[in-house]
Amino acid sequence: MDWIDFATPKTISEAVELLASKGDRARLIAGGTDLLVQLRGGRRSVDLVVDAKQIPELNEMSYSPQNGLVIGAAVPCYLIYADNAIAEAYPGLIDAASLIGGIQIQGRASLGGNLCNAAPSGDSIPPIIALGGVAHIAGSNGSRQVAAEDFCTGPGRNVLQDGEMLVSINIPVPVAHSGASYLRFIPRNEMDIAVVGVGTSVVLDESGQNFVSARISLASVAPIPVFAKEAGDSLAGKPVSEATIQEASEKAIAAATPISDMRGTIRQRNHLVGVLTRRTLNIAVERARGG
Amino acid sequence: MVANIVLSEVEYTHIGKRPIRPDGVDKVIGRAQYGPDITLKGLLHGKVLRSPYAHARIKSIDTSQAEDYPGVKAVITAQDLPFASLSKEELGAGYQALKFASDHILAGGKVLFKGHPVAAVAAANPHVAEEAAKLIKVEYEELPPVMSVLEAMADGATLLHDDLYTSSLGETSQTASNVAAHARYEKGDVVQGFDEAAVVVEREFQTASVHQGYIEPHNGTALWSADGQLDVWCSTQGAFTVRSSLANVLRHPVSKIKVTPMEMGGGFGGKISIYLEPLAALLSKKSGQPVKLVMNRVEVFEASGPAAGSLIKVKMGATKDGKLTACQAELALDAGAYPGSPAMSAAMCAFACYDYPNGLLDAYDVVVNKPKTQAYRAPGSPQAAYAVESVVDELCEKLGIDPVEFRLRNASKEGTRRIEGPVYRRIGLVECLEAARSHNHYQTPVDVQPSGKLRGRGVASGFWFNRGFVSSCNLTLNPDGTVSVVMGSVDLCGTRASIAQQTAEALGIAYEDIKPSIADTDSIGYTFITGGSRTTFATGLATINASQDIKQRMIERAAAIWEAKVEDVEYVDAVLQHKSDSELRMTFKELAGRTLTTGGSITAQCNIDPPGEGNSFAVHIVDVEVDQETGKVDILRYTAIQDCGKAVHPSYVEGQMQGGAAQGIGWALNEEYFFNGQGQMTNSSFLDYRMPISLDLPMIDTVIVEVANPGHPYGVRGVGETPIVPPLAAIANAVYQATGVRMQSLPITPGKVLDALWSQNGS
Amino acid sequence: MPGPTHVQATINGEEVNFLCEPRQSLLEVLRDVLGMTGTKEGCNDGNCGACTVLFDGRIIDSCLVLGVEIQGREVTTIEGLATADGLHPIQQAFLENAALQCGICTPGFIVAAKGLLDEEPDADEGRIRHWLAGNLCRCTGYDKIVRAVLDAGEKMK
Amino acid sequence: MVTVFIPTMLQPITGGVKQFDCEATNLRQVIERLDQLFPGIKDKLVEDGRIKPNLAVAIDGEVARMGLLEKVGENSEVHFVPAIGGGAC
Repeated sequence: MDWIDFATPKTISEAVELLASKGDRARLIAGGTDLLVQLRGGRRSVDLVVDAKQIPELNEMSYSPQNGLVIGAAVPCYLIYADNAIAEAYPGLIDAASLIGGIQIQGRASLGGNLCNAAPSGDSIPPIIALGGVAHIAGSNGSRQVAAEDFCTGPGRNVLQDGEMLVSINIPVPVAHSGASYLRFIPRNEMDIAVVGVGTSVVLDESGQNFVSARISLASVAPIPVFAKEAGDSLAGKPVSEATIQEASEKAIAAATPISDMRGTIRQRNHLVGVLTRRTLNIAVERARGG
Repeated sequence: MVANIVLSEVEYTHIGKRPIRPDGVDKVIGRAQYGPDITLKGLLHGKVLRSPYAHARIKSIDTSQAEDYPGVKAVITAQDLPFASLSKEELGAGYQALKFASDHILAGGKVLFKGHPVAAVAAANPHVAEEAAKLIKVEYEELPPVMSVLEAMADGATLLHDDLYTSSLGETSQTASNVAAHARYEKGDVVQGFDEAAVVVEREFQTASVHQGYIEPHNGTALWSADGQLDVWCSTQGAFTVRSSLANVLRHPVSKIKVTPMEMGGGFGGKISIYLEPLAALLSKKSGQPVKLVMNRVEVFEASGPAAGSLIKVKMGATKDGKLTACQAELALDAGAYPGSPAMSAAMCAFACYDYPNGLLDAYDVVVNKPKTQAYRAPGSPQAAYAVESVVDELCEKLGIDPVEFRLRNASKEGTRRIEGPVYRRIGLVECLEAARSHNHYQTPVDVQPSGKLRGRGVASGFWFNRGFVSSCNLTLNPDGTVSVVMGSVDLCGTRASIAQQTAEALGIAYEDIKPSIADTDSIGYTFITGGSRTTFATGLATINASQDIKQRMIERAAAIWEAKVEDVEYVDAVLQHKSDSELRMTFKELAGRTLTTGGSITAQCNIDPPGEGNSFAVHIVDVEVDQETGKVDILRYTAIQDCGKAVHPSYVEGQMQGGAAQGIGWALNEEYFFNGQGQMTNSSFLDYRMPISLDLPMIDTVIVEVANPGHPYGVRGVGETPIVPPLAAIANAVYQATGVRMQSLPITPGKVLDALWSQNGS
Repeated sequence: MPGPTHVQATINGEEVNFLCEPRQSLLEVLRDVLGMTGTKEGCNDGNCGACTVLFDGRIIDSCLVLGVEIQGREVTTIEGLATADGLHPIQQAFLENAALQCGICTPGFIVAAKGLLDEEPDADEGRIRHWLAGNLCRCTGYDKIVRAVLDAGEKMK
Repeated sequence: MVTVFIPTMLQPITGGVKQFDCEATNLRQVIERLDQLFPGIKDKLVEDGRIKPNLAVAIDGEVARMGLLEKVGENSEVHFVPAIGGGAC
């Protein structure tokens, strides 16, 4: 690995200053599970690594039924799924947090890092999008908010400008009769990259028989995680049925633009989008019904 | 729950028991010294510059910037290998073999696979070495890569080597070719045999390149002293093989090379060849300091030997009542960049489980632009068994005969003549098949899954020769009555225990009183690699023989002490006693305590190349579940049955069977080298080269069938390799039963299963 | 290029001071700087678990942590499990169950198992297989490893 | 008499003869007898006074350890088989 400098700022402003001083030659590190591999493999090169773990805001994790969930960008996955209140309120997010890497990786990797890494296959991104997550960004020109679905701009690229950093991901309060789910397809049973991943969230009416709204997001079927808005919208106001779910699955397939590579073919991936959309919607519905 | 069953014929005091291995404590506390753990005063670290291309001519190499880089102590290229300065005339008949060996270590004129070493650097630390390696400028002229045996064998194919000719048992082709060798074996008349068949099945199968996947990367550390003495430390299956390979490519006398084998983090056949050792040696020679090189995982995948990919055609015919009439196969195995695929052993193994009147085998060793193939657990046999056992399954289906019953009707047994000529001695295939038939797993129907997922069961058998080869050991009787056993066999997975048990059995003393250790090449007689399922058999025999010698010397010593005749003293259950005078009696330990004052130490040694290795057979049963929506195959239940002769340490025998099965499961389902259009491997990590993880496997039940090998006093057969042979076909057969599609290409990935299901449904 | 950084941490219960370059991983620091070679390198990219250590009680891959990141923190390696009184129950269970063959993955498995059993000695086969999914073993097929962890769990209750 | 089995690929030299009986006490003599009857066959089997590296000779099912010096018994069977490399665990 090439030489790097390492800095441990204690505040956001200190971190922003450090990042701004080096432009694209600086990178924030939370778990480091992606960045160190990229640096070692020569796929990324930086001069300065800025540690996110000493900055209080980046380590915040709070949930309240009033304000929803705030997950600091450096909070490792295991802390999220170890929190019973969060696990109960956001099972769709837990689906993803508990399958990123193995237990060792989950001891370090953060959802913020997963989002910033902006891999098309990033497992936590579809559920964050499906749950209406928002990225809170700090930078030399102040802070801003970006919807999760707008955060990734290309493979390994995101909206962060030089000198900007992700502070936290905020996820709204789950409304009554809502449920979410994330599933990915991999050839092994863990420790793998999604051939396809699908995150869905649904809101049902009081009877639990009709969709009020739904959001669907897909991984590994485009250069960035896909927000399949039309697929989710197609369910709004419709009854929960095989036919409506099938229709949404087909719309999800339409939103996918996969390529063929060593992990899967276009045909296989489109097919899996359909299968996983159906499966995740069924799980989300079940969870929304309190199952 | 059925777990591990041992079907034992004979019981012994130590053999067949499950003591704690002698090297166990060091390995569970992290003290054991593996190859990469070594450190020496003034140690430098090396880095290899490798070819980014699968096939290219090297036009020039400029190392000047790397040499000038601060911290760099030495830079080498192929010009530093002795081959560069030797003429064809000087080398004579050995020219081509040395050219291949030398070029494999550091590319001369051409690079023949992505990852082929081109240069190497030694520096104060690995990061500096890596930075400097990037400063070496290499100009390449790209050539089209040849990636499959079909391409390589086609007329007008691009040639990897201008000077490679097809050798066919001494006959050599007139024109250069990518086919390095062709062998043919036959018996009877296959044409007539197929005429007599009621059912004939003919199919073609392909398997991808797969890697042994040992967790410890290749490593080598060397110190070349000013007097020409070369000391090497490395992880290898055979220190003497490393020594002779180094002597060959470095043109350095064997007597000036000492190889110390370190603990070994897995080999499976892949740690026999040298890679880094000669580079470390040359860098040390140039820098005057010790140099260590360790591959990273990408290098292990891209530049150490995978197992051969294969293209195999099989045709088999049987009568209505299920008797085989003819067996024919054509096997092409890719050797990678240099000749040496296990095509011939694949051919010899192909129909080894069957007794058939007519047979014809053609085997081809073919070079392609992949890393040079190395041995991987029963080299060639899994690929061949995948093809043959799939065809057998189809024959059974067509004939309506139970697959175990069919195999029993045609099973090889004592007296069956193999196609290459020799006749089997006592073997245990029939016993394995019978154990399979009566096993709870086979007797229990595959339960149907209510969720609608498809389930099926598959069976397959497998064979490996097992071998003897040369082993050496030195035994020393210590004054406290323990016995040190020094051997040349590297311990891959518990052979210190299995050797100690045999020595204890032979001497009649406690297992704990045997102290096994492994010596460097200066300290013990030549010993062949740990591999070929030979160590417990051959090195075990060496220690048994040496133990007899120890006993005899103890008898002589007791006779001297008692002033008795040697022939009047006997050794019974570790007690020395006079045959007629019951007063004259001494325990093993008592005599040991008196050795230093009655003439000195008692030692014995043995160097053997034993005949009598026992062939090994296995039968595996697997239940799978296939998700027809995703194409994913899950293993529900797995049972491995094998004739192990006498299992010396049943726990480690079971471990071999379970580990081999797990590797076979990986080979069957997910493992493969992906190459892009330029012949570059694209999945060279443990993330994308998907070996089974703990969640992918169930407990693997075993049945050890003990059909004693008459060639060993305790009936030991080798066990390590056969377990990887049956899983590929067993799983393919199970997938067929579940889905109705025959998977004729490995691995059986979810994508392939989906494609097959879609074409079955016509959608 | 500035010089190496001074780091102070607690390793296996003892305060340790060392110098390292920021680019050096914790794995490199343990092996090359501190001479603690019990922690093994299998892949250097977090996919084999051979370098597993406990980091403030939580298992992590030491190849994916920088040496400088352990400033002020606690690390436990395989060398820290056995005491003068003897082996840790997990180590003993690995020996008795023949749960190691070549042994290169063994330290990682034992440390990972400790991370589990310290919290959940009752972990069942499914939980153990899930917990150990990040540790590759190529020799055993995991059967005897899983049995050893079950056995150790019994002893640690 | 020792029975020698001629490999398929050498049968062109023997004019299709598949089996050959001779008197011999070791492998060197077997090959000399063969070569007397089928000139040129020795060159296919032996190089620099040794069995060729890719070849092994099985005598009564045992691979010859002593090369050309390997003893053959009165009723031995001699087969020329491919040399098999070692795999491993």
